[in-house]
Amino acid sequence: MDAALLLANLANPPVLFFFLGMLAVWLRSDLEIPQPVPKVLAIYLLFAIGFKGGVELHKSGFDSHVLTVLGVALLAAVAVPLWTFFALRRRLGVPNAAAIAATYGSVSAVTFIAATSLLSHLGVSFSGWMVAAMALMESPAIVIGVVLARRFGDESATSFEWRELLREAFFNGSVFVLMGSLVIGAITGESGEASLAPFTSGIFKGVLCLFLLDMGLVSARRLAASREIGLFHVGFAVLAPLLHAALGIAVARMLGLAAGDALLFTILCASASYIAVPAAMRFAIPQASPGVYVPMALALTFPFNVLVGLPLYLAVINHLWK
Amino acid sequence: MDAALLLANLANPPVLFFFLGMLAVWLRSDLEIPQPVPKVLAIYLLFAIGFKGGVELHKSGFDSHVLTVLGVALLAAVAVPLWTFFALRRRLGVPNAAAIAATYGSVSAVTFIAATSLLSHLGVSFSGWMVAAMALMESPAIVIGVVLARRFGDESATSFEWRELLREAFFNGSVFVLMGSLVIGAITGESGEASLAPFTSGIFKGVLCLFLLDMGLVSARRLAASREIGLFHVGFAVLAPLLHAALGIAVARMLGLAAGDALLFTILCASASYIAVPAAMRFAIPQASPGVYVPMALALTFPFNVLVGLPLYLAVINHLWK
Amino acid sequence: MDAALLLANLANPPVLFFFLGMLAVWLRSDLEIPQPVPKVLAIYLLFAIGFKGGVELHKSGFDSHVLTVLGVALLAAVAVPLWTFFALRRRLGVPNAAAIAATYGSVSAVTFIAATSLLSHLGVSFSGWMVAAMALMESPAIVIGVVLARRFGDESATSFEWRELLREAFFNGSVFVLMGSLVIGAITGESGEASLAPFTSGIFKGVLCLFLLDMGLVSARRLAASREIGLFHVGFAVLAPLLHAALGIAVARMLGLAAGDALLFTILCASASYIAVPAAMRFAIPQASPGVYVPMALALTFPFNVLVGLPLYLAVINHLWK
Amino acid sequence: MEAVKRIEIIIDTREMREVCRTLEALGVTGYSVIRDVTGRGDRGVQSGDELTDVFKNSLLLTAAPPESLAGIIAAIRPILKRRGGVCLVTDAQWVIH
Amino acid sequence: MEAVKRIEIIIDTREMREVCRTLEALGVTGYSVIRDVTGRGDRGVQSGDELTDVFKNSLLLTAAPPESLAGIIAAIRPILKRRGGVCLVTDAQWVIH
Amino acid sequence: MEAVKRIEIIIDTREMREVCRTLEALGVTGYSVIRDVTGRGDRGVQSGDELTDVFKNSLLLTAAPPESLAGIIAAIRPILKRRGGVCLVTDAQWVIH
Ligand SMILES: Nc1ncnc2c1ncn2[C@@H]1O[C@H](COP(=O)(O)O)[C@@H](O)[C@H]1O
Ligand SMILES: Nc1ncnc2c1ncn2[C@@H]1O[C@H](COP(=O)(O)O)[C@@H](O)[C@H]1O
Ligand SMILES: Nc1ncnc2c1ncn2[C@@H]1O[C@H](COP(=O)(O)O)[C@@H](O)[C@H]1O
Ligand code: NA
Ligand code: NA
Ligand code: NA
Repeated sequence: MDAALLLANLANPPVLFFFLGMLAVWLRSDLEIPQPVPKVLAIYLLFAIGFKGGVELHKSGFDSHVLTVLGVALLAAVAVPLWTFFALRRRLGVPNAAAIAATYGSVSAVTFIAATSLLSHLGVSFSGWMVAAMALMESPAIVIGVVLARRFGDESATSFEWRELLREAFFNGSVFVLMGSLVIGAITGESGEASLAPFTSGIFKGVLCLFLLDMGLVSARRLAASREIGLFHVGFAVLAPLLHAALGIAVARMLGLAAGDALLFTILCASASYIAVPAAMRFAIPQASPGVYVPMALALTFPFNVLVGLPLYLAVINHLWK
Repeated sequence: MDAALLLANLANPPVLFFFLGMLAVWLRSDLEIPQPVPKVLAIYLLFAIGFKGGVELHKSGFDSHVLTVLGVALLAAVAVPLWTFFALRRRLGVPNAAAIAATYGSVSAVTFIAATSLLSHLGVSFSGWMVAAMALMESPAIVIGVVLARRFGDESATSFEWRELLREAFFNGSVFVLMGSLVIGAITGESGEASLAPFTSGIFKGVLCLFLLDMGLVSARRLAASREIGLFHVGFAVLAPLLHAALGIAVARMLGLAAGDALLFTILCASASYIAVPAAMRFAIPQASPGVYVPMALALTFPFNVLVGLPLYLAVINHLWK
Repeated sequence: MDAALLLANLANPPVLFFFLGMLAVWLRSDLEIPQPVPKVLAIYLLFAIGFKGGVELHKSGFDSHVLTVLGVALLAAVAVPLWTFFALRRRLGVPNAAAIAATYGSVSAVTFIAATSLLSHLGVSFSGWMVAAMALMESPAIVIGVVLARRFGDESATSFEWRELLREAFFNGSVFVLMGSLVIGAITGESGEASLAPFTSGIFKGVLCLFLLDMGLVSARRLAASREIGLFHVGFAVLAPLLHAALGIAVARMLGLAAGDALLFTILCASASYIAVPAAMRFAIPQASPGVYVPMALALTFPFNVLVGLPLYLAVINHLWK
Repeated sequence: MEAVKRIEIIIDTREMREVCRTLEALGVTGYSVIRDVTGRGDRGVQSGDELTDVFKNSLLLTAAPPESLAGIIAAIRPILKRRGGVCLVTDAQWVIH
Repeated sequence: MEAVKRIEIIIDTREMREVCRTLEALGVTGYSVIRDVTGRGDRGVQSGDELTDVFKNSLLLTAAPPESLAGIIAAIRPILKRRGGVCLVTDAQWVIH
Repeated sequence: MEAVKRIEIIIDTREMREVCRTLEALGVTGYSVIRDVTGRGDRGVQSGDELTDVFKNSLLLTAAPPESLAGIIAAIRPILKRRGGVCLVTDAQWVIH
């Protein structure tokens, strides 16, 4: 069961292209997808997934089930950074613990998209409005991380304006595009969907392949260059997603989510942010080392989730749900 | 009627994304579509619309109706800069008046595309060969603006070669791609259309959304930064399109254009150029202030036409035509 | 027959856009497709053609016919640089002869893609696995060129590590993407094909048009700027593809290839590399002049093959095969 | 030609806006910015290949009259202290036009 | 090492071609150009985010023998006068190879 | 402020990795790289419009203590000899923070 799913995941083109990117770095190929194209591909993916999620929301509406799930997702985005911070504080110091807490409390949109791609690949249905849960879970951990850093750390060292931080947390480019596309999708509904489908759905999986090829390149490069990463960090970067996934699965079961939605909820808990969070941390907790929290999320947790985590979590869900 | 059309326009995804881009600047999000990607998106849009127009021309041929409309379009592109120059000369001085005359005499391809998108959204048909009218109206105003600046201004100050100017007016990148694609579309006809349709039609509206997101960002930024713009300029930037649209509608009525074509002809008259013209003006009339004529076209007239003008002009046309 | 095919080739949109790009340079338009977008378009094309080839290979499998053709392709990639080197050595000196040998021994993926586009345009079928032949023919000529330069030239002048060179030859970005996509296509087969088709097939021809527009620009610019190119180089750049094509057609006939595959095999022999090879030559044979071997391949042989060669070779094949 | 100080500041792309605001507040009316600069320094490698502008630098160049140098440095130094980066000063001649 | 003048010209991207032609006409055989430079100067902000190269600068750098400096400045100054931009000159050492 | 040597190396983009490795081996811990530089020199025009990084230069800038200059030049010169490119050295002041 497990092995079959693992294979099915590995035979999904986006995952294969991710692996191809990592291979390119290991074989020291000079392959690159030059900037700023990957940035625009990321905007495209957020645009497409946000828009499609908005259209789904238009169809389903905000019933009590949807609202409950969104509320619980928000709670998870508050709980994860809190426990993470207190678990790491002794060992890594307040600034790094706070930054890692924010990183793992927030979510990785690309991992979420990889999860939807796996579900489509396997023909498992899921609710488009789970994108709204993702959008809600991006920002809170940033604010919590900074509050913790100031409360328990050297307050004078974090000189910044709250206005700036809140803007960074809630209006940074990726959150903004995702949220905006979600709202536009919800406004335009089926008519918008029909006219945009070739762009937002037709070429989606192909663009995802190209983007994951780049992600494979970048994450393997970052892994090779990460000198500040020790065994403890590696352990955390692999165990934290497993733990968060276990909790996510338990909560999803209690909420009565269907298998597809359960996987999406689980991956939101288990993934770590390497886009929105680092930008905010660099600005608000400059004493924390980006050479630690970025490679943990980007070069360890992300590949782990994409290559191993997704099929594993789904196997567990399939086992429990049936 | 008016309000319904206004709402229909505002519910069209490209317009919503344009607004989202402006919102991002007002909320001080760091969202951006990094250059040079927007440049390439613009080339794509010109390529697609030119090609499709050429295919239509291949189908319809140049009958006397088409030729008449093209001839009148050319006349409009000569008349608008002439009256604009003499209206503004006293108040703004010869160089700025000439540059603004060229700006408003030429056309905005993106506004034209937004108009076709509104028509498709509403299911109103239009003739693909109107693209040829747009192509014809891009360049003449540039030449007229420069002639006026030299005739009435300080001739010694405009030292440049005519060869260079004509090349700038007729062979600048955007005119060239539009014209070239038009010709290629006309050569290849239906067979070319079939093989390119997923690219030129399928993903077109989606790319337009992304592009207008960027246009919203840039035009809101330009509005915020425009310190040389006074009330007079704002008034002109809103009233000129209204006046030119009224004239355009009158002419379209006399020509017996169908409603869709009438809107396209109207928007060609009412729109102002912020791509081809500024490049030429900077070069040929360096005494004119780009800080005036660019924000007028890009940050005032363009959003006005896209958000308010298009549904307004169409409402008037619908009213008169029925 | 010949003339009809020439016209059919010239009416194929990608070829027309290539010509449009050249025209832009001749008319001194400022049109450009700004970097790094063309680089990413090239990656897209290699990705798409590699993936589709891999899927075909998945369907057909490696039967003895396929293996024979691949083996002969490899032989051709060894034979062409050998004779080229000895033919040019006297006249151009060892380093330039070796670099040109590598250039003409390797292949141009874009020319290959243009050939598939011509075949689709004419409705002639071809085997997707010919892409594997192209992938095999990219690298050997590089190694052979360098071996010849060292064997017959000043060995001390070519100080480099073999490891680096082999990596450059076999793992450079374009070879890597092509090979990787081929393998991924072969792994995922029909299921992958279905989900990626709108990206790899739907928009393919449109992207090819845009890319060839850029190739037209670059190759015309390079032609205008090439001061080191003499009549001898021009002669070689036109006669070599004719000769190699003749040999290719003869071999294809002996192998019993179908007409479409015969054209692809022929164009692999007749085309010259301007992507993978220059990078390797610059590094491994720095005494050779990139101002010679790059314009020969990019500004002479490439346009010759695309505009004249392809229809000519196909006319001969059609004549012989029927 | 006029003697000026050529001041070059390399710093995180995300901090560049603050640097520009600081300079403008000091009355600097002319400067140029190169946005895509990678590098290596005390805070590690800035490889510029990420999706955000974290790990990317920008370079600002301004030619300023010698008497304004002290003020500029006093204003820039705290930013560099907090955010990293370098500031180099060279003597140059400005071609008056 | 050889003493040279390090000349830096920042000007509209669209004017850069003319600058290069002018330098080549003077016999300058080596220069480098950085194309995407934003900035602020007498003629306002050049933000580089537009669809055309209007509102974008380029930077040209050339190391030239001291004796050629006067000629270069004389040729460049009228362009700067007409089109704006700056030209800075620094003393530098060229590493001969 | 501290007196430093401002060293600027313009070379093929593909050679830049070797230059960086060389500098790091000499203990240089800080440098900046601008990747997209076109130019013209003894080996012709580098127009930067190709699909590979052939025909494109990069510029490296490093501020180094004066005593390390000789070592850096000795290490860089052979690369320039083999691969072309230029290296300029200017006196500068480093703003200590
Ligand atoms: N010695 C140096 N010379 C040139 N650039 C430097 C130097 N040191 C640091 N930098 C640049 O400044 C950025 C930030 O430096 P740091 O704060 O020391 O990490 C680096 O990424 C480099 O781009
Ligand atoms: N003092 C300065 N230092 C550095 N760059 C400058 C300075 N003044 C102007 N520039 C650059 O030159 C461009 C044109 O200047 P201007 O013609 O004064 O608007 C500006 O956009 C800046 O990029
Ligand atoms: N005198 C110079 N000043 C500035 N840059 C130069 C100069 N000479 C050469 N370069 C740059 O160095 C690159 C390689 O030079 P070369 O090896 O002489 O062809 C050129 O493409 C230019 O970008
Ligand atoms: Na998480
Ligand atoms: Na107009
Ligand atoms: Na060949």
